[in-house]
Parts: sequence; C-alpha cells; structure tokens
Amino acid sequence: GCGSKAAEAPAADSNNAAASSTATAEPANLLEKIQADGKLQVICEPYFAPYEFIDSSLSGQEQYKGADMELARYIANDLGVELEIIPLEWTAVLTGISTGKYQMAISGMGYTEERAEAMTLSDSYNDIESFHGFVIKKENLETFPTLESLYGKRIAFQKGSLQEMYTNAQIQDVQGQPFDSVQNAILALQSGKVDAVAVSYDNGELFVDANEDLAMAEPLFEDTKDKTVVAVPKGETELITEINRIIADVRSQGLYVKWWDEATEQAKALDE
Amino acid sequence: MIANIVRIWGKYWMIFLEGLWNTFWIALVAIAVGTIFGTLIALVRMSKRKGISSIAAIYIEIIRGTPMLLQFYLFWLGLPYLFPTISNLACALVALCVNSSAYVAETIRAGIQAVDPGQREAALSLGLTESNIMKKVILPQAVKNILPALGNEFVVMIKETALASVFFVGELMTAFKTVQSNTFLALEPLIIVGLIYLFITLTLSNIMKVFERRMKAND
Amino acid sequence: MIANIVRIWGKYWMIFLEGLWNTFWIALVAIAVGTIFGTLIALVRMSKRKGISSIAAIYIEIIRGTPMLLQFYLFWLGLPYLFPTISNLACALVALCVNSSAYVAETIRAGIQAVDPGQREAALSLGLTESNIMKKVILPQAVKNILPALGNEFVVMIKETALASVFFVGELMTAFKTVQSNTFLALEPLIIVGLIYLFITLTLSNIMKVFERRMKAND
Amino acid sequence: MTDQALIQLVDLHKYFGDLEVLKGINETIKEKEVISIIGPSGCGKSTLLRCMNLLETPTQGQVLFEGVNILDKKVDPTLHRRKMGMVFQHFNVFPHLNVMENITLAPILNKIMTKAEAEEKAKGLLDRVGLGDKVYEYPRKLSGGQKQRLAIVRAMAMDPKVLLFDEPTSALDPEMVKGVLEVIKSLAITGMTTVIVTHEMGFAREVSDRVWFMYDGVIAEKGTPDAVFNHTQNPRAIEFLSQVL
Amino acid sequence: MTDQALIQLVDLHKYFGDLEVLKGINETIKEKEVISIIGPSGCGKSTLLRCMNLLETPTQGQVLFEGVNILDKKVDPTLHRRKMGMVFQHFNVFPHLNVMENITLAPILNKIMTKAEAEEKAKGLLDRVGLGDKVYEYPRKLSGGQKQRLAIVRAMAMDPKVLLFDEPTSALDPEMVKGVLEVIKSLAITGMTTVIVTHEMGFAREVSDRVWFMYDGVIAEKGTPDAVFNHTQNPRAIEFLSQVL
Ligand SMILES: Nc1ncnc2c1ncn2[C@@H]1O[C@H](COP(=O)(O)OP(=O)(O)OP(=O)(O)O)[C@@H](O)[C@H]1O
Ligand SMILES: Nc1ncnc2c1ncn2[C@@H]1O[C@H](COP(=O)(O)OP(=O)(O)OP(=O)(O)O)[C@@H](O)[C@H]1O
Ligand SMILES: [Mg+2]
Ligand SMILES: [Mg+2]
Repeated sequence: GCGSKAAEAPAADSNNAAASSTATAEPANLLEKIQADGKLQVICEPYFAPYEFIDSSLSGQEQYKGADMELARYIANDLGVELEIIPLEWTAVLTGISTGKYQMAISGMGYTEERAEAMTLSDSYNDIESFHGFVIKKENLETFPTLESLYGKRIAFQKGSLQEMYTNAQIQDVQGQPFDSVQNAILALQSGKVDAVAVSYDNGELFVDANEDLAMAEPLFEDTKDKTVVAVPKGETELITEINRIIADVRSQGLYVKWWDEATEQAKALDE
Repeated sequence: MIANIVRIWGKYWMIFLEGLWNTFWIALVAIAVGTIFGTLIALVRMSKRKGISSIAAIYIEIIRGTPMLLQFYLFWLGLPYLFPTISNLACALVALCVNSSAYVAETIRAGIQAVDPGQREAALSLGLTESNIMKKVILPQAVKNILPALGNEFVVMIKETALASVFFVGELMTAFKTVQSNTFLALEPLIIVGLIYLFITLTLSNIMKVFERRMKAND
Repeated sequence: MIANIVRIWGKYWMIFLEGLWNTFWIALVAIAVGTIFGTLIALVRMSKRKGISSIAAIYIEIIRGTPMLLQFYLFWLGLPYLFPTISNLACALVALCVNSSAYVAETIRAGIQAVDPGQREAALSLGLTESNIMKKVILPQAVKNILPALGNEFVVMIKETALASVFFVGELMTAFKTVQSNTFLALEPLIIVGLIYLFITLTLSNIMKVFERRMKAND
Repeated sequence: MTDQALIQLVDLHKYFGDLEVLKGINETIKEKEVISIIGPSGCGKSTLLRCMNLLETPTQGQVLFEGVNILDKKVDPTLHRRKMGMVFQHFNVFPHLNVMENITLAPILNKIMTKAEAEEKAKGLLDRVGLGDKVYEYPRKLSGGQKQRLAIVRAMAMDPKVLLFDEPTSALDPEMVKGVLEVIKSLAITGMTTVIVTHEMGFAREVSDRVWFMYDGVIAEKGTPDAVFNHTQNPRAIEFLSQVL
Repeated sequence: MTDQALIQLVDLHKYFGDLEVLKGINETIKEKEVISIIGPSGCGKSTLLRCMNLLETPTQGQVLFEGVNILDKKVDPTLHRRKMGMVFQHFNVFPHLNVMENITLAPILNKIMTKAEAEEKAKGLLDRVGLGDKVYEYPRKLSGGQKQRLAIVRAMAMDPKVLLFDEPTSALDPEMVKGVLEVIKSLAITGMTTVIVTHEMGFAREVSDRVWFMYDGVIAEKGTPDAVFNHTQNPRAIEFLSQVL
C-alpha cells in the first residue's frame, strides 16, 4: 500500500543521489537533472477523480490512477526515466512547485495568471471541453436555476482552486467556504453546512453518481476558457519545451481522451 | 528571504493579526468551557459510585486516547446530524471544548488529590459535611495546584487550534494557508506565523510564571 | 451505519492495519531518537554554564511554543535545502524526532530534579565526583520517574503522527483519507480509525500501569 | 474522673486488606479520664484512635459512645465526629484560612454557633493557649508549636466531649514541645476527657489516669502510670520502655 | 583528645541572599575531640556543619583543615570531603543500592580500595553496628534506625578523619534512637573526631568533650557539658535548656 511505498522511498532516494553524483558535471537545468538522475518526481493531490485518485486495492505506485497519472507515466516513458508519484494536499502542491521543492505537478491544475507568475506552465493537455459548475442537493434543483439564484449563498470550493477564483468573481455577495479537498466540501454540502460546491463538471458528476441525494445544478460558470496544464518550477524552459512536445504528441493521438474515459469508468467502480 | 518576510508582513499583516486574534479567542473559549465541564467531569470521576465514575473515566480515556485531528473530523461530520445549520467554526469550537474538558478534568482531579489528605481528615474530624469539606477546605487549596496547570492547558489549546485550519476557521494556520496560496511562497509566511505563535505562548507562560511566583510567595 | 463499518473493515482492513503499523513504528522511531537527543539536551540544559544552558532552553521553548503542524510544514519546506532528495516521510520523521526530543528533555530534567537533593548531598559528602554522582546515584533513581513519562510521551507521539497525514506518510489518518475517497463515506472509516487509536493508546497505557506498579512494588 | 463510661470498645478488629492491625480491643474510657497510649511504631495506636471517630471503619466489633454503637447504620458519622475533637501529628491546620477562620469554620458551618459567638469563644481559647496576638495571622507565619496549639483550639471550639491526640508533639522542634504539652495538660486537669498517643513518657506518667501499652494490635499492658512504667512484668513493655526512657 | 587542631573556623560568615545565618564563628576543633552543637531551630547549626565540608560555601572567613584553608581555589572540595564523613537527619542512604553497595560505592569509585578490600571492611563495620545480617538487603527493608546505622557505616568506610552528624536521631521513631546513639558513642569513645548537632541533651552531656550553644548565628555559650548544662549564665541558653530538658 501507500505506507510501504513511503517507507521504501528514502532508500531509493539515496541510491539515486549516489548514482547521480558519480555521473558527469552538475546538470545545467532541471531537464538535464531529471535525465541524469533517471527519475522524475510528480506531485498531485490524489483525491480528484477522474484526474487522479487512489485505488486502494493496489499498492505502491500502482495505486495512483486517473488520466493525469497516465499522462505522467507517458511523459516519464518518453523521457526514458523512472516515475515517482508523490501525493500531497492541494496547497502543498501549489507551493511545492512555486518554491521549487518538487520537479513537476500534474494535478488537474487550471491555468491562471497568478499561477503563470509563480511557476512555468505548459500548454493545455486537456482536450475535453471542461466546464465548471455546482454540486447541490437534489431537492434544491428548483431553487438554483440560474447563477443569480446563487448570489449570497454559502458556496464551498477547494482552497486555491480555479473554482475559488470563479466563485469569487462571478457570484455576488458570496459566502465562500474553502476546503482542503473537494471530498470534504461535498461532505459539508451533504450535512447542510453549505448550499453548493463549486467543482469542475466532470469531477462533480462522479460525486453525483455516487450519492443519490446530490445533483449537478443547471447553471455553469461563464467564460471558463479553461486550460489544464502541467506545472514546473519557474524558469525551467528546457523542461517545459520537452513537456509541450510530449503534450502535442498526446493530443495528436487523442490519448488523453481515452485515458479520461477509462479513468471515469474505474473511478465509478472503485467501491464495488 | 528576510526581504520577502518583510514584504509579506507589510502586505498581509492584517490577515496574520486576524489569525492571531481568532487563535486567541478560540483557545480562550475552549479553555473556559473546558474548565466548566472539566470540573463537573472531575467531580463525577471522583464520585464514590463506581457506575457513574467509570462513565466519566471512559469519556476521559476516549478523548485522551485519540488524536485531536480525528476529533475535529468527528465533530465536523457528526454534529450536523444534530444541528443541520452548524458552521465549521462552531464544530471546531465544540471539538476543542470537548477535548479540553477531558484534559482539564484530569488536571482538576490531580489538583484535588494533591491536597494533603490530612486536610480532609481534619475537616472530617470537625464534623464538616462532605460538600462543605470540598467547598471550604479542599477546592480553595486545590486551586493553587490547578491554576498553573490550566495556564498550561491554555497554551496547549492555542497550539491545537492550528489543526482547525483543516476547516479554515480563520486562525493563524489558516492565515498561513491563505497567504501561501496568494503569494505562492511557503517558508516566509510560515516563519511569520511561527514567530506569532512563539510570541503568544511565551507571553502566556511568562505571565503564568509571575503568577505562580506570587502564589508561592503567599505560602 | 454499523453494517457499513463492518463492510468497510471487511474490504479495507489491510489498509487500516498498514496504517496502524506505520503509526506505530513512526512513533517508536520518534520517541527512540527523541530520547537519545532529549537526554543530551537535558544535560546541556542543566549545565552550569549559562551560555550553553540557555541555548538548550531556547531550543526547548521554540519547539514547545509552536504547534506540531507548523513544525511539520517547516521541516517539509526547510529540509530539502539541506538534503535535496529527502522524502516526505523522512521530513515528517525528523519533525517528530525534533519535537519529541524537546519534550523528552524536559521530562528528563524534571525526573532528575525530582530525585531527593539529599541524595546528591550524601554523594558529595562521600567525595564522589560530579560525573560519578550523576551516573551512579542520580540517573539510576531518576529513571524511575522518567520511564512512565516516556511512556506517556510515546502515546502523545502516536497521536501526533496523525498530523503527518498532511504529507500522506501512510499512517492511520492517511488510511482514513484513502478509504474515505474510495468509498465516499467519511464517518464510518473515521470511527474505525478512532477505535484503532483507542486500542493502541489504551493498550500502551495499561502496559505502562502494570510496569509502574511493578516498579512501585520494588520501592 | 467520674464512673460514667464515655467510650466502650468491644472486641474491636481492624484489617487493612489481609493485614490485621487491631486484634480484638476491649476497653472502656470513662468521662474525664485521661488515657495515654504508648507502644512501638506500627503497633496500631493511630488506627485505634482513628476507629473511635470513624476516620477508619472497624472491620469487626463495636464502638459505643455514650452507650450508642456508632457503627450502627442509623448513626450519622458526621454528627458523631462533632462530639469528638482530634489533634493530629502534623497539625493539619487549614493553610488558606487565618487563625480565627480556622477555629470558627466548623462551629459556623455546622450551625452550632453564630459567627459572633464562635469568634467570642475563639478569642477566649486563643488567649488561654497564648495565641491571643495571632488572631488574624495565617498559619504560614506560625511556628510548629503555635500551629499545634491552634489545632487544639480548633478542636476545642466545637465543645467536644473528648479530645483525641495522635502524637501531638512528635513533629515539633524540641523547644516547642513543652508549650504544647502544657496546653494539653491544662485541658486534662480541667476535666476534659482525653486520649493521647504519645512518645513523651514523662508527660504520660505525669498527666495520665491510665496508660495503655499497645503491642502488635492488642493492649498488652495497662494500668496506672506507676504500674506500667515501674512495675510491669510484660517482657515487651519492659523492652520498649528500656529503649525510650 | 590530643592538642592537635584538626579544624579551625576563622571569622566564618554565611549569607543566604540578604539573610546572615552565620555571624562570625571562631572556633577550633582538636583531633579526637567530641563536640556537640545545640541550639534552637533555625539558629544556623546545620549551616555551620555544612560549611565544614563545603556543602555550603562560606561567604567570608576561613575554614582550616589540618592547617590548610579549604576555601582556597587550589583545594579540590571533592578530595577534602573524602576526609570528612557526614551523617544526615534523613539518612540519605541510596535506595537503589543494597547495603553492601551503599557502603562500598565511594571507596571503590574514589579508588581508595579494591572491591575486595572495601567489602571486607564493610562487613567488619556492619558487624560492629549490628547489621551483619543485612549485608545484601535493600534500604526499603530496613527500619529508620537501621538506615541511620547504615549511613554511619557508609561514612566510616571512607576512613574519614572526622565525622559530622546533623541531628542523626531526630527523624527516628523513639524506640530506634538509643541504638543509633550507642553506635555514635562507641565511635566517639574509640577516638573518632566527632561534631554532632543534636537535641538529645542526655547524650550530649554524656559523650561530649565540649558543648557549643548556638544562638542566632553565633556560638553564644560553650564549655564542658557540666559548664553549659548546669552553670551557664547566658539567658538564651537558660531559656533554651528550660524548654528541652
Ligand atoms: N490506610 C492503611 N492501609 C494499609 N495499611 C495501613 C493503613 N494505615 C495503617 N496501616 C498499617 O497498619 C499498621 C498500624 O499502623 P498505625 O498507623 O496504626 O501504627 P502506629 O502504632 O500509629 O505507628 P506510629 O507510631 O508509626 O504512628 C502499620 O503496619 C501500618 O502500615
Ligand atoms: N539554602 C538556603 N537558602 C536560604 N536560606 C537558608 C538555606 N538554608 C538555611 N537557610 C536559613 O538559614 C537559617 C539557618 O538554617 P539552619 O538549617 O542552619 O538552621 P538549624 O539551626 O540547623 O535549624 P534546625 O534545628 O531547624 O535544623 C534558617 O533561617 C534557614 O531558613
Ligand atoms: Mg501513628
Ligand atoms: Mg538543621
């Protein structure tokens, strides 16, 4: 499981460190370092199906499932390096890259100006036209027919997410309620602590499928020209150029769509 | 880095001070409510009737045997079944109050048991009733043992509020997360928050030391 | 609900047990390393040289004056500057060891100071050297005060590991989050995890009680 | 001393767990009598005293006070204790109350006197034991001897029918002993029924009507001071007295 | 007693903060002499004793031991203490060591004797004080009197030139006192230089060569036992003796 993987990690790390120190001179940039180490570390917040989620029936690196994880594996494969996926909470994912602590985040991260300031972002890899909307209680479907009907309501979102931005920009007088994970936000909705959870549409649908008392609200956020991107530390242009090349490759083959559909099915089947 | 710290403080000091204030009053409410209930629980715990005494003992064991973080989740998930409109902050507060009540109960019990048993015997030999012995002889002396421990518990509560940041209740650790997600910087706001915590806990323990010294001088 | 708990346990018991195991060994490492360093820090703290004694005092104050959660973040952010390839688990472990070393240091100091000063005077009057007094007279007696407190500290560490779940180190609270995200159920896995915590902390404190009783019987 | 029995101990046994500490005591204490209990450490002197006012509950036997068995379920121990004063080795004065409050606490709470009456009485008693100038001091300002005299006054303030003393001078500095013994003597002389556990043999000899020598949970020897101190045939008593005289 | 001065106290002063506890002591203790120090509680007896083996550091003045000022920076207090045994009111035996280990700990650690020698010597001393059958007991099994005799043997095992006793019997049950005093007496008689703070006036009278009466930080009266106990003119001494005799 995840525990034994974590326990093995330090040993693996030190082996790699030893290997890289005997290699050639100091790598000039992160891309060279990754190639020299023969290893790529990717961080994600792992409770965001179908982008990324944990299949607890598996263990080690195998347990990380989802379209993003397939993308990560594809990238590592293409670079000819080993992949290590590291789970973190969402705010830690953001600062993990902005502070240069980690090499790469693939975590359903949407493009924003602020993030582009703090990190180097790739081209969008998500071909699916994705929308952002609200999970609400089924009984409230009539109550919230429009965006305006949500004005002044208690709306939950994941702290630091795109939905937080959209909520604050588009819902007037909103009582925003941040959460560490969408998971917890949905629980808050179910227990009546909030009126709606702002989510990416696809992610929301999974919750709606699993919970009979929930539904997707009619209204969607407007103007969500949303691009899902890979993030690397600021200034790693060589690395991002490589990533962009790989993303173009993935797009041309329509691979992400395929991963997405598979992941959606897997996520639905998780607890059966 | 120091430049960053100064800059972040200059821009976000309001958020940090608000966090400090929230941390402080949340911990204060927790310790106040915890003291009231803790006293009751301690008295029940020391009751001679085995049955009700062991209920209190079990309550204390459960609270002290599980992590605060788990208790936060539990109350956050469970309370809305009883009070559908309860806020995150209220859930966190209840969790802290319940937690501190168990620890305070043990503190009070220890304080009472630390009073020389000879005091109780002398009061008994004078024909005082049990309730008078407790009220007029034991508790007034136990307070001297209990107050410093309560001060300590207050400091503990101030630190425990940090866990409530999982539910963004607006205390210092939430302030850290907010500034972190705004600035994409982590170490700097963390250091600021750490210094604020140190400031408040050290201030409190120094106040306590002065207070204890005064009490000792009266002995 | 009970049906759900049974079902979840039936399906995910492996994950919970793994979480239990991780919680246990992480806490054990923390307390073991913390005891070694804590002893050193306590000795430095009790040194007669004001300068180095106050360094230890400041270290202890800083650790005990800030929340464990903050220390987790701090080591998680700061350690990679020194050890670029350090894992999250290693960071969490270091944070726990550092934290417990400060608390253990105070425990040890209290245990040493609780030894009757008459013991030291008697040893002095026999012409023993300071180091022999510590090794042959004070420490062997202080151990009786320290061991139970160390047991307590172990229980505290077991609870503190829960905070490391922020970095998915695979202990019990991480197990809870994982099962939660797979089942879309929260209260049920939380209750399971709570019971496991209770099981381990109560088991430990009962072992400690037996142990203390044995030691008392030897007095 | 009258011939009226005040306290009767009938086949008194006390166990602590498996340890039998009192092994059948049968004695009578008459009104105005002064009894000294002597004996080696651990023989059960304190336990015997404490059984008389129910600080310990006897395991077997009877304690009759004015003819009533105080072990009877119908007897309220609290009411019984008000008739008996007790003075402890370590004084057990209340440190958070001043001298006056120490004395008047019980009479007022027990509704035996009004506050004014209690204070009046306290002042009189304090003067009598030489603490007239310490009325509003706190115990921390008193010497050991003064504390013990306060404890005696506190017990007296309830107008008890008997005073029990458990080694009242053995925690005192030597130069404090005499003052306390003199107070006890003055009470005994004025007719207060008194039971005193003591190691002060001179005092026991001087003030007692009778001396009990306890050994291993029984009264092994008893009689007038002269009989016990000078003419006992009991080998245990002879050995004990040779150590302490 | 010889005429050789063993300890000389020259203008000895000791302050605790602002409190002057020793106010100028000038005395000489000769080899093989037995000195008893008496006086009321708090007058500074313990402090004076503790200044002699540097458990307290005098604030002013000199302590000469065999002519050497032990307050001199060049004197190692640890080495000095090995020449002086001290016996405390509360015994301070080591509870985690058995009787034999209590005694041999210091001689072995201080490399004065081998283990075999130390044990040999310990056995002899234990026999002498009547503890020959307790060699491997732990202190918790000993009575107060036995503990104090153990403490005396422990001090003797270092072959000290002088023994300091600080109220060695005042924490004992009365029937234990005699045994301990007898051990001290037997040491004094066999020529051990002895300084004893005590409240046992009979003992002081019997064994002392000289008695010092301390009052408020000074030696207010001194002389042979007969002079101090029977013929003193000092009003403080008269008052004190009237309380304790
Ligand atoms: N509460 C108790 N629980 C268990 N044993 C006790 C208790 N109180 C007294 N004992 C035991 O009962 C015996 C008699 O004790 P008690 O205090 O009556 O003796 P004593 O004659 O007063 O001795 P001393 O002169 O030392 O005061 C002792 O062996 C003591 O250890
Ligand atoms: N370490 C200390 N710090 C402060 N004051 C002290 C200290 N030791 C002793 N004193 C004070 O010094 C005075 C003399 O104390 P000391 O113990 O020498 O008296 P003593 O004659 O031995 O009395 P006792 O008969 O009660 O043992 C007392 O007032 C005491 O409170
Ligand atoms: Mg007794
Ligand atoms: Mg003294």
